[in-house]
Amino acid sequence: MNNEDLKNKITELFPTATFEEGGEWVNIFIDPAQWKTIAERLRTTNELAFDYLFCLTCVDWKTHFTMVYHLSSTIHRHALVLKIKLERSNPEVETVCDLWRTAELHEREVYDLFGVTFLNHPDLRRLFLTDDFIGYPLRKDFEDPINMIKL
Amino acid sequence: MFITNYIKDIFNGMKSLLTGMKITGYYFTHHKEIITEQYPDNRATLKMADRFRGEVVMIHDENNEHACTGCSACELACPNGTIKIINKFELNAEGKKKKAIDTFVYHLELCTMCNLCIIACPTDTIKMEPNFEHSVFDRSQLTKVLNHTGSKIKAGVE
Amino acid sequence: MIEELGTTSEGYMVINIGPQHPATHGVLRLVMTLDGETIIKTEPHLGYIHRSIEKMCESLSYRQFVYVTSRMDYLSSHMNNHGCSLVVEKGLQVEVPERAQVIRVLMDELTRVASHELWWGAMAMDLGAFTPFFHSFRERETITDIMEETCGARLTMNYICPGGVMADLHPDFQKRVKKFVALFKSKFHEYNELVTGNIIFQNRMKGVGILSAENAISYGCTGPVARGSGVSSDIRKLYPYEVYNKLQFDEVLETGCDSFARYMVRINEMLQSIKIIEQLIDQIPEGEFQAKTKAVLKLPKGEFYQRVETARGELGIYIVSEGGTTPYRIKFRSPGFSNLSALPHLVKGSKIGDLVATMGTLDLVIPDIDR
Amino acid sequence: MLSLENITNTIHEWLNATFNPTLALLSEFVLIGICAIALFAMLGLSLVLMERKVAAYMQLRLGPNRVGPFGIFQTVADTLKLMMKEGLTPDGADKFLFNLAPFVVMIAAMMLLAPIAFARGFQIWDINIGVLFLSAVSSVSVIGILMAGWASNNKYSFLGAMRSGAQIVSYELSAGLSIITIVILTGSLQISDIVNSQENGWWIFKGHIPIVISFITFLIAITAETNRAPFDLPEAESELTAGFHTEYSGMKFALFFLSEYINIFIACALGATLFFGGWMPFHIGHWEAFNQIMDYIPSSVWFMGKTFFLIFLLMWFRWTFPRLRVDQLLSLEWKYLLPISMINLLVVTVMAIMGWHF
Repeated sequence: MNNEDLKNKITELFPTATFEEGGEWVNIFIDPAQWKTIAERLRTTNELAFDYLFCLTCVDWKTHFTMVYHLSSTIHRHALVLKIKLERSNPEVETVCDLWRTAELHEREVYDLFGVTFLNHPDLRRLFLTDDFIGYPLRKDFEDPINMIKL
Repeated sequence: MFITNYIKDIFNGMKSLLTGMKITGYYFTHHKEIITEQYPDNRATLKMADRFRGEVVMIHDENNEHACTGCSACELACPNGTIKIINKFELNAEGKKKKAIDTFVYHLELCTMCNLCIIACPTDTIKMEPNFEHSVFDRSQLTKVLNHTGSKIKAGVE
Repeated sequence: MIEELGTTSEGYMVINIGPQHPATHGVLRLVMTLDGETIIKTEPHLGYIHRSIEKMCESLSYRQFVYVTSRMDYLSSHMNNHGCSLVVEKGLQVEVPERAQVIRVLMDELTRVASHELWWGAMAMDLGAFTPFFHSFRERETITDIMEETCGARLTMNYICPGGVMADLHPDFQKRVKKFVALFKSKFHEYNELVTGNIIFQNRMKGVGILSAENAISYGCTGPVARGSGVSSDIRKLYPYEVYNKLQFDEVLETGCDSFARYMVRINEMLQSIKIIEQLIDQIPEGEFQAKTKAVLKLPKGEFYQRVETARGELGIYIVSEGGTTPYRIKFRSPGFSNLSALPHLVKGSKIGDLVATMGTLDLVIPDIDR
Repeated sequence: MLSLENITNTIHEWLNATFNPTLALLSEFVLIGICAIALFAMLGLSLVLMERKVAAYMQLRLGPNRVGPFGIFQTVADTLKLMMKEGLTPDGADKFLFNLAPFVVMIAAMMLLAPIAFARGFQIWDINIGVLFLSAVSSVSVIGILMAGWASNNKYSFLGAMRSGAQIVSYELSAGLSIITIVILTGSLQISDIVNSQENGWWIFKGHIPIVISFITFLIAITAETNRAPFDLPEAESELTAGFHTEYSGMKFALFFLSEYINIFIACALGATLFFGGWMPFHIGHWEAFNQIMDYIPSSVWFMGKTFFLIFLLMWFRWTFPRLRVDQLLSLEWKYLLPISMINLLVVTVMAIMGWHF
């Protein structure tokens, strides 16, 4: 499916999704509340069959967070970028590790470095940092005066 | 048939093991294949590749002159803050104030030999030397001053 | 908190494999629950070598951040640099001269062979055979010598830079690569005789660490791990970059789904890489080795994603740019991280010896996982 | 012709002529003790060096070459280092058993030296159940290993010890069965009888294919019993760090290390005695002239040559093969070696009764 068909199909399935121009793939913004149902549809709909989540990350925009999911299909070889805006004070989003198993570690990484809580995640703990670490290093406002090396 | 398979298994297994032993046996008897380099002993003959990046040095000619203008392009290009350039102003022949380097500080302990400073240098003053024996007893010895004492800028380099 | 190491209430034994353990080639730590020798549960604990490269890159310019990525997956540092350069070139819309493209591909394939050589030796060492490690280093050393001569370093080369490559090829490059190819071909049969055909080795590998195609996709496995399960995932074939679409080579697929299939994929991949090198080595086009780029690179506002095939699988580089000289956010989708996530599933219910064999075939490089 | 037999006889006669018989016997004990310990040290040092050199040459390396010419003092230096090192005892360990274990292993290895015939007439104790003694005492060392693994209070050690137990107990069977084939042919358990029975040819040549099969079985079994690769599961370093001796350091570790090599030597000496005629030179039937020439080579050289050839074989195995998995180790024994050696035993028995061997 090329990008145009993909866009049409997605508008048909999820009328609430908004598109973002630019980039080589279709970028859509969706509502965090709908994310789980959309994810299930994307995974199971035969024409879409997004079975491969190849990148999961988060971007700190200072005012809000954006979860970015790069999805691809190993059958149709098309790709889709999903973005979810999260509020900065209490970022929460549904987990997708039951649909794409790779999300389990990736979501733990995002939880560790950004502090985004993934609801219903089976084992949401810090991945890289120790459990008693304070702060989320990849946030833009993270400061670590003790460990920073000044030259 | 069970028995034939059983014997065949044993036979094939033994054969595969003997093939492996043939290889090691070959190398055991052929000492010419040994590839060990006896490092500290072969120091005299050991030749590093010309491009090997071991440390940054500043090129000085026989008159103890270099081409560094103190533009600090290398300092900006360095991702680690390895290079620190301290400039001074000196009077040239016409009595005008001119910027020149006082000290070119190079922190070898921070350097990752990425070659970015060499590329950034507009006057090709610094280059990479294939020297790899950097071990010292004290870390402070790794902080080096690259411009030699009493050296000055070559005439005609801007 | 680090959980109590001891015995669980069910009477299972909890032991550590790593962070300092001969089976983990780095600082991977696995906390395993064992019933006798049988693994009940495996839990990876990461972060022992986490340098937060992503955060570091946010303050480095587009020229500088490339070198950091050599330290990620240090065994395929060329491919990492390649990916970074490609994504910057994609943003800048720079056309790389063909000579640079060919050099890059040649270097990639040489690195791939070197990486697989090291893996092969380390894999055999995991299984208790020490000799293959030294044998594989003989060929690997030839490659690192070539790298040293042309790129100036043996492991973290930092040779590929945005716009092309850092320096032109060394005059001896072609001669030495041909010599290496000849050496490799004359010694390759030993790999099969010493390890692949060995009955003990085959018994250790066959039927161990089964990863079905469906799971391989779901766990996001790429590279030889996915191809061992019959999942076509070679970026060089699927989304060709540089001159890969003009080359004759096969994507190695095995359908065994077990450790042996993954092993065979890598063994055959070495041959494919040699095939690519042979095709290119006599046809390096003349011309510039670097495109003209500005001294300070500025990516336009937007998002850029580029994937390359490293020796371990698909490396994705996701750059969010705000139009400045440094990336706003950068994310490395490293192949090892996803491949590792399949490990607990792969070793469940098998013996400790199988854990070592399976971990060996995943070819984990810990700095790649921890970044 | 200088032979060890003459030396021992001279010493024996001189002692008996000078002192009363009790004192002579006692001083012989002391002499033998000194000899045994010296032999121990020499064997340990030379075998470790040999292992390193063999490994190095198979791995395209030079091996130790810094301490002394060709590195021959490397192992001496290592031994010195191990002696200087602090012998740590872990806090949670069972201190008594932990410290006892290396000595148990060592004593078991030392006792095994007694019935070995090193040369013509050079044997500490020609006991009439020599072979039985050897195979019985060699399994005592497993107690030391189990002790070490248990007392260390370390999970790797524990797993290693358990593996070792399973391994040695099961491989004892096929080792025993392959030894019995020779005992059947010879009709005696005494080492000297077994050696003398090979005066007109070694059993490996006289005994047709069944003896070759039992030799191979024996070789595999002793590789497993001495915990060497590909059967080094008790100390599988990529799985269990160092297995049963993870917690040992300094001299206690050195004792484990040394006893491993002594065990290899004993096992190979036994193999050489049973299948290759021990110190018996290479004789072919009644070719008197040929046999005479062979007799000129001293018997101790024959014995050591054969033993070191077998040791070399074991080292060759070690530096070629990957390690087996624990279940494969047991299935190899119970599914392959044991049935084969049982059938082989039957064949040899028939052969012995019918007198088909040479």
